[in-house]
Amino acid sequence: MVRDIHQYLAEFDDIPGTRVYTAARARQGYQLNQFAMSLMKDENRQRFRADEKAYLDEWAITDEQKQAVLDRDYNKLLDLGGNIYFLAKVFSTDGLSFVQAVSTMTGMSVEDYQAMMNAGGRSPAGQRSIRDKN
Amino acid sequence: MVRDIHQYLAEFDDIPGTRVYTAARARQGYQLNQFAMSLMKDENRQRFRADEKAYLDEWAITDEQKQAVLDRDYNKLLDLGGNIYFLAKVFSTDGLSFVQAVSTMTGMSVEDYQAMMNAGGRSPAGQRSIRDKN
Amino acid sequence: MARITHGIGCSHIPVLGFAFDQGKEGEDYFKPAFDGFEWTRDFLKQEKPDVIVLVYNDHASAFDMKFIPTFAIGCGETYQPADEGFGARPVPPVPGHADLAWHIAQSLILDEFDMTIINEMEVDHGLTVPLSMMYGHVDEWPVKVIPLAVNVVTYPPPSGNRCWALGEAIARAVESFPEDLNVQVWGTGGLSHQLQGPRAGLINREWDNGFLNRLIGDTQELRHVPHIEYLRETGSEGIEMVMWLIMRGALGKSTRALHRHYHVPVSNTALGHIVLEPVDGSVPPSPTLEGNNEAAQALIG
Amino acid sequence: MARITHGIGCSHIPVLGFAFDQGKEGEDYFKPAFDGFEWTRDFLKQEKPDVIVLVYNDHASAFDMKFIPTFAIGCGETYQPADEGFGARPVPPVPGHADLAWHIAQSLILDEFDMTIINEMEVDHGLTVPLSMMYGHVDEWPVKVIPLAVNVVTYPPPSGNRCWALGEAIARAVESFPEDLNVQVWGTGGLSHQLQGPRAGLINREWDNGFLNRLIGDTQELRHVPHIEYLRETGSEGIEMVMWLIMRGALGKSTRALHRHYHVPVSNTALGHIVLEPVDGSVPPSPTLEGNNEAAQALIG
Ligand SMILES: [Fe+3]
Ligand SMILES: [Fe+3]
Repeated sequence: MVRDIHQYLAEFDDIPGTRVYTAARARQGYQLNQFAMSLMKDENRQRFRADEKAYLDEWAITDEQKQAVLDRDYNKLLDLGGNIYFLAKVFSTDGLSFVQAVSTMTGMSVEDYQAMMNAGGRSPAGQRSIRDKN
Repeated sequence: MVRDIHQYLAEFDDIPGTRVYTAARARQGYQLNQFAMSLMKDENRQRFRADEKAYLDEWAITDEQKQAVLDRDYNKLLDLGGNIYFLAKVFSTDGLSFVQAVSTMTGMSVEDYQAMMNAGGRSPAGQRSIRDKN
Repeated sequence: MARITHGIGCSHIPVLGFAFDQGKEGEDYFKPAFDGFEWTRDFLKQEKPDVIVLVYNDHASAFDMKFIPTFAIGCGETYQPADEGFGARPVPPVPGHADLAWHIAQSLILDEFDMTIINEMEVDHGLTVPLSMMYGHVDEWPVKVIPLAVNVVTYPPPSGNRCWALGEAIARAVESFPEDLNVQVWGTGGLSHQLQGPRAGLINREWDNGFLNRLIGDTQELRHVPHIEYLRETGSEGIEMVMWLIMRGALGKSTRALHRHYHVPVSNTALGHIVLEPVDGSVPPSPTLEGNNEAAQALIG
Repeated sequence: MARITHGIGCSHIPVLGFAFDQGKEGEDYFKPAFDGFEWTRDFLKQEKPDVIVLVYNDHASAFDMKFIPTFAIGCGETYQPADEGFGARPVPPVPGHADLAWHIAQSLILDEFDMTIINEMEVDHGLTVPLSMMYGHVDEWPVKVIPLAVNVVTYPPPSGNRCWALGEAIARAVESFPEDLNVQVWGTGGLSHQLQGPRAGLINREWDNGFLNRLIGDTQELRHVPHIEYLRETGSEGIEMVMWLIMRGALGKSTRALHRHYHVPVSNTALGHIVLEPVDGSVPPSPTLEGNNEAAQALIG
């Protein structure tokens, strides 16, 4: 029984390999996500492509966040408050598909990841709860 | 007993000397109110003051609405979908106070209106309902 | 009188938009996905709905982090497709139905739903991909659309119960619109998928099909599925399924399925699609107190 | 644990902002208005609240017609005063309390309020004039503010009942915040005034005072006052009084008045101001079903 927002949120940390986009993450990643969203405009994409570092320096984001963008380290970006729908503007700018970008977060090659999906996807067995190991 | 939005809205037409800012008015006055709101920026106020007609022509508003702005005919502007909080940006640009601007809608001089307010304001007696004459 | 004739649920997978826009519907990989919509394309040609209340979520396109509305209803005249990072989809602008949209928006607020009214916005794949799947290649959309955007990105999204109740309130609103209109409600997003982190790629065929099952008939079990269950069982983006409950709630007491389709894989996502018809479309009366009537007052003691 | 210690209601009349900014508080016309806040200024100096949940409406400043949120809660770090057509008021930026604001926002959504979360916005006289009245001339505000903006411009605004219920949900949210904070809820706007049309200038001293009376004690009558009554009795802008009901709802079962002030005229408006203390601050338990608990399920049969 969920009594308040604390109890509601507490369970989110029990999901293996998953960051739920809570207020805490939304606050940490606010400017990072706003940066990503700016890439919806073609002129911004062109400026970003021309000099990624210079474009990133226009935003009030941390050096760690900047480096993670430069590295296209999406797991790191999630840890630093990025949200995947915002970050999608970055990998779309790179011309990557969702499958290509998403696979980089799983530790699998694109081919292996694609093969897993073609075989029906990742099974939820053992992936539901860290605590309950189910 | 209010069964739906039609019944809810129908009563609004029964209030003497009052236009309630319903969806119908909001739709009619959409661009007019957006124009008014643009005057929150000083650069826009300066451009508007320099050539009111030219500034108005940049907006997708009707000729009738433009003329009513030029005339500062606030009752007309309300009839054409203006909302008083948006229109306030116009009379603030003119340097008018709420009392000065509001008085122009009542058919009273500023002095008479101010005197009425100082004496306790307009009585609601006879001003509640057209139908019930109370 | 306007009436809700059918409800449609379907995923809104971006890669199907690409495939569609590049004429790849017939390729081996995509064919099974598109084939599942053939029945529905024929059905819509016969049904010719006038308006779709299209429930979807914005994927960081119209709304950035500056403001995050839980429920936003589009009351505008037309909506342009958004540029999501690779140019806007080459599909026609989406025509709104401002009369019905404003009527619904006002009715919902009287019913104590705290709507955000939107007059101008761009719409992303969440809205345009389902339209492409159902209507195919068109020069203009043969239907008007009322976008209903739900926050399922920043936590918490609305509860399943709140979504279902919103659907019921939409049904009451449509019923009180005087014009004779054939209105459908579409719920989009899902089914199971996770686009982020080491667990990405999760698909739960069994849970998804149980979800589809529970949209049919008169069970209201899905009202009570908590967010954590979607997250654990269907992946972080599986939460989008709460939007289908708005569609289901709008169909009233009981439904039957006219068409159903489930396919894995499409990109990272399980594709689900269902066409539902109300059997008994009745919904509870409005609990609103604005009217200050006795029955309503009794409700709050 | 955070706790709601007091509620304050007060008008937010723009001309008092001008008078304040130009040092005219002592002029004959303005003195009676400002004098009514003296008690409260002393009270606040003793009370030193940490945070104010400040309920107000935006007057076409932060929100234009593109989007109209019914309930918007500010979760940002700081808010700049808006330029309402004559330059921004020369008052300090308003510091937010993002931790508590996000906590309340999330709690409200779990409680099935369909909040719009705002991270960046400017705040107009609706928010800054009450702060000036209560805190006087300051280099920085000695309190943090959570802006809660209510749509009372485009019809329909939320019902009185919905506003009261939102206050109750805010009380539940504050109670579950672990930090020890003295929190006040302020409701602003009103009292009777009409700024438009031939009926402009309407003031209803009797109705206004009946309204103030019904904020005190344990009556919940004000929940059921329909919008049309505000419009007929108190002028078109008197509808702003529904915002006071959020403050009143947050104070729970019963209240007493510590200070009360009513003055006509200020500009076009009847100035009302009241300081309330909870006598029994209890509020009903959350009706939310997100937790999927049995009691909650029983509610929907
Ligand atoms: Fe989606
Ligand atoms: Fe106001």
